[in-house]
Amino acid sequence: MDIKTLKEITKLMKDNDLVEVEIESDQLKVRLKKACAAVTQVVAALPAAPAAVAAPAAAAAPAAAPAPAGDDPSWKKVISPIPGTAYLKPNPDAQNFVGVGTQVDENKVVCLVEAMKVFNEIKPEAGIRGQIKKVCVTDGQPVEYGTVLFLVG
Amino acid sequence: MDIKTLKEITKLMKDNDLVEVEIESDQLKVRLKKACAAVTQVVAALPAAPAAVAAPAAAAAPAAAPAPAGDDPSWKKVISPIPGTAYLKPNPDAQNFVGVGTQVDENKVVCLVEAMKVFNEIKPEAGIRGQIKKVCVTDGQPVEYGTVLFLVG
Amino acid sequence: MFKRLLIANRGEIALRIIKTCRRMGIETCVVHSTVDRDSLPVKMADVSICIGPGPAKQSYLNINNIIAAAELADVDAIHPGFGFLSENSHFAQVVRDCKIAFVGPTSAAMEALGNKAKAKTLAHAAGVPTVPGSTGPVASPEDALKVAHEIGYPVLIKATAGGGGRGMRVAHNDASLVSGLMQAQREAEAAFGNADCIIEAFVQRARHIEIQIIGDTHGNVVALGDRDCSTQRRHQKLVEESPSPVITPAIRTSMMEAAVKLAKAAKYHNAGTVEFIYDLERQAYYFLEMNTRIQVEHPVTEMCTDTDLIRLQIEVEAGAKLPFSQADIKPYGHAIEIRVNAEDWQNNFSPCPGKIGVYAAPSGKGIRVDSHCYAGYAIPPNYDSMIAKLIVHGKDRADAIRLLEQALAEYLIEGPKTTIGFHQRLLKDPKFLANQITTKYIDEEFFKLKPA
Amino acid sequence: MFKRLLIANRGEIALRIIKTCRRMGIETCVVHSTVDRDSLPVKMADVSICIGPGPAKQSYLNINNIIAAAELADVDAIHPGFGFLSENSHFAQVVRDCKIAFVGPTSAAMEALGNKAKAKTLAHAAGVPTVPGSTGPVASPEDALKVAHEIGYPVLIKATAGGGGRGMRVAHNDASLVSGLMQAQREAEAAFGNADCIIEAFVQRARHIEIQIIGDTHGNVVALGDRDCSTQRRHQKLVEESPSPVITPAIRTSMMEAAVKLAKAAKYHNAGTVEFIYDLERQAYYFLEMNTRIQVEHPVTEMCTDTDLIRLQIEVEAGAKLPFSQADIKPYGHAIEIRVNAEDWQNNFSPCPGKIGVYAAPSGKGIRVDSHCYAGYAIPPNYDSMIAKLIVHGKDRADAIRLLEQALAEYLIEGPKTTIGFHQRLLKDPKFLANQITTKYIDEEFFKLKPA
Repeated sequence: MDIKTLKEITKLMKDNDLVEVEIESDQLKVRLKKACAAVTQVVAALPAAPAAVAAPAAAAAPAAAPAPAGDDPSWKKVISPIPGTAYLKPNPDAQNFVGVGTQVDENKVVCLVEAMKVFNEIKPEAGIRGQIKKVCVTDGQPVEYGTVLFLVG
Repeated sequence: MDIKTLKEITKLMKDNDLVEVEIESDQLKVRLKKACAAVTQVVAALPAAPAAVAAPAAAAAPAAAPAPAGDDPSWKKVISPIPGTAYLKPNPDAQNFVGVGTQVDENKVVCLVEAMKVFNEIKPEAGIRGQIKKVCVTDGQPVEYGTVLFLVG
Repeated sequence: MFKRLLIANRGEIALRIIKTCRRMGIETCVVHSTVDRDSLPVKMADVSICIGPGPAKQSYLNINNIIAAAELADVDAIHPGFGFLSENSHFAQVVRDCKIAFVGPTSAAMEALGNKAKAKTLAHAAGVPTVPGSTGPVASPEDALKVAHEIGYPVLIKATAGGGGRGMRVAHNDASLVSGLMQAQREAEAAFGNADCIIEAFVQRARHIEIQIIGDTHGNVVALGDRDCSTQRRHQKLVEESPSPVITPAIRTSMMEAAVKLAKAAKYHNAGTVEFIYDLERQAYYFLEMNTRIQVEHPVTEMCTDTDLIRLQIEVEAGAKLPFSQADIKPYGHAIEIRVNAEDWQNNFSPCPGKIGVYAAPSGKGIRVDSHCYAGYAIPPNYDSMIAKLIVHGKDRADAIRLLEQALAEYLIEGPKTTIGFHQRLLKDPKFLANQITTKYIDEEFFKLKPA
Repeated sequence: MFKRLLIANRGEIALRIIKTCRRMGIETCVVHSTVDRDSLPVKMADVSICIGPGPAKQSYLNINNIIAAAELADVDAIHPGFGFLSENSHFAQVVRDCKIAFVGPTSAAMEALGNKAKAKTLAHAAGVPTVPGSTGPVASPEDALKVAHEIGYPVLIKATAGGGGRGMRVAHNDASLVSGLMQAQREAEAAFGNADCIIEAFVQRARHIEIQIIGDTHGNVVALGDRDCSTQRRHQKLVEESPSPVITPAIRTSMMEAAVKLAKAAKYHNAGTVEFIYDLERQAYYFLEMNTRIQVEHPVTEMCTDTDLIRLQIEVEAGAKLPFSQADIKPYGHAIEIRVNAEDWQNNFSPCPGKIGVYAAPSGKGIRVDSHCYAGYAIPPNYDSMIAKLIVHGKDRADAIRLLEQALAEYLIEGPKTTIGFHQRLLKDPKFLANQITTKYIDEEFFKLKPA
């Protein structure tokens, strides 16, 4: 691994708010850790729902959580613009709007987020186009502003 | 991995606020870790003398201050074992006990620290022997426990 | 009582509401922007929901997302705090239309009292003193003289079409009134195409004194004493104290009665503050405006009356009757609140957002600190610069000032510049200590004096 | 008054002393070990001097280096705080020999009262009740019976050569006393080669109640009320309150008089605490020991009497007369102090040193937090595990408990485990609430009960 690659990784960390990166291959193991880890770790150590398991919001994934290992940092995020309940299909009997591999762009409805009895059609932001690489929510899951719904690459 | 690469990595750490970098390969394992950045910076931001310039202790250099650039990290420190006033010579008209280049060991008096009218003879700790590389205090300077008096290499 | 309450606010007041809810056994849901993710209210609430990015317009003012969050969290009440949507009657209506209790007055009362001109008319009708003057434009110099003789000099000649200080002049006697009026009319005609001028009492030396009221939904309204907020900079309150050290008990009682009268006239319930301007020369008070929400300085009243205003707000909204009558309210001691802001007070109070290093707040008998800050907390640049409200309660004003001096000396904040130094200098200012300041003092005199 | 005072201590009490010195206009110099370099007292003192590495023996107990620091900083007084050298009469003497004022009693008074046996003799001579019993070893069963009939059952048979619970047995009537004495003498002879046994009243159900006193150098001594510290675990105080909820006003007055009598007999000045054991069955108190220094729980007394004990300590040491007489002391309300320690209370209270993440202490009327901790502070493993003392002051005990519950619910400490949970459970314990506990309650019963 050369300095150029390391620089790219640190830029990646900066851009994506990562505090720690660990890369391990047969030949090499690299671990990068950013300052301010203390507070971030404290936050991460908090249960996602500090109380009231019954609260619907409790299940909402904290948007700031680092992307799980295996995700390509170059993938673009499709986030929820509103708190509500995410639905992956237009009605219970229908097929999902999209799945891993579906080609999407800013005109493609990828899911619904229901809030105040209104089903909001969610489309990728302008400029995001590519294949769905990952579906990050389950059907019927409560989401908040910023919750990552899909990764597109 | 050569020094140039290491230097580049440390620059990278500095520029990107990294506190820990670990690189491991078949041939090599490198781990760089920065001091507890947050707290250290806060302390460094404090004025050396929080108040009362007249207070003799105010002038005492904080022992925890990082060694200024240029010092070889392998040099051993001779520290003051007691708060008091450091004197570099046995009496005002005399020569200094030691200077840069003087060969010292645990039997050599390097300075006096006066406390409670008692002039304590300071000798390097057992195991420290070599040449005085740096005189870190001035004659008559107040010192506290841990203040670095000399660097020996 | 409510089961779960959503707080449509952030920072210190969000935390303040959470604390009272905990005491009441009400679960809390706090909404927050992305930049407030690590804030203390988010950590302390039972549930937190992100409603948008940093800019308030897209988060704390985003009615749509807040209502969506309220539905998602299944709350039965919303507390708006102060600022943001707290005086937005449309928001209050939307909340109530969703069958969620809004902790605040009705939209109608908010509109009636939130608009300055409407409120003044209502106050006048209810017999609450407003700034005396001509009922409309004066027809002639004789008319103007008649009004001036009624209300006494100095008077203000004000072009009805003017504003922001333009088309205003002061007259101190008959001669300057007659010539001033003619000049003012000429100027107004030229500048605004409308020569109409009114005559009003000119308050040369003013104190800002306000009355805290609380009403229930059964028609009861009680005044909880006064607060003097005359230490202001560019109309921003810097210090609030209770009781006002410049008015007599009789005037205080009269102001409290006036405030209750106004609230009853508007069928007002929940917490509110009736602001008055107090004319030090005429020793008279005039209605200024009403704030239809809880205020930043409410702890001053809480300290002197042993009440929890947030609790009362929630209780009356749930339908409870006020637990006291006017006769039960006997404020005691002297309370002062100062605002510790992340501002460079020696450089025009310019905001200094940023990360707090070491943070140690004072504590002790008679000392209260309302703050959402902690060591390591980064004050975001998106919102106000308040670090904490420091409130003290002593036997009398001298005792409270002594406590405040101690508390300020103990307050340790590393990182951003703060207004602690300003307050320390203020507490040594002879005019502040002797209650000789007016609302213009900080702007016009304080910084010209050499510190003692 | 002193110009500059050196604090030979660390942590919360060092900060507490700095705060009072600031109020008094006295400069402070704090000594510290290398591990306390980033501590709040070091940041807040005017001058700080490092006196040695982490282990207390080489720093906070290093008399030589502390005196050297005092000379270097040119101080005219030393406050020892509590713990460390605070009850070391040799240290007090060295300080005074250096012409530096020692904020505490004379070495002679410290020695007379610091030694348990000497203190008991002195108390007895001064007419202060001590645990009743035989004046020496009992010669015969008849002697033992006579003593027992005088003091009443139950009695304790105690081998004079025994200790630590060995060679002790309880007798509840004549028969068990006679047989018990014989057995005890036989066992003592076998175990220690000395059959001597004494007979003492056995206090089955005890409360620990202490009297705070303060004396000046002019012979005046005043008692500042009592503190009940019966909630203990392995003789460590967990909760302290004032006034004691189990004694009558008459007994309290009698205890206060006894404490003053003892202090005067020892020519004691400065702050001190006279500890008594209170026998719930006999409704009588007995002198236990005296602490010749300020105590951890002194804020409890400060809250009820509106005093600053650290200030009084410094003032009397500077030669001032006490600013009040016994008649002026009228404690009011009810205060409770609990200790928030970095300990895993569910795992034998094992210490949990380490770094504090988020830290937000409660604040409000009647709430006081004495703490040196802050977010980001790493509690070093070298010293005690105290994070904070949380003190509340309410109208009465119920009010204080309510305040304490609120304050505990608001206390946010991330990082080390704390004893907050223990106190929350204690505040729900029916026996604690009903004042039915003894000093053995936590050790013997509390943890066997299911939490409510």
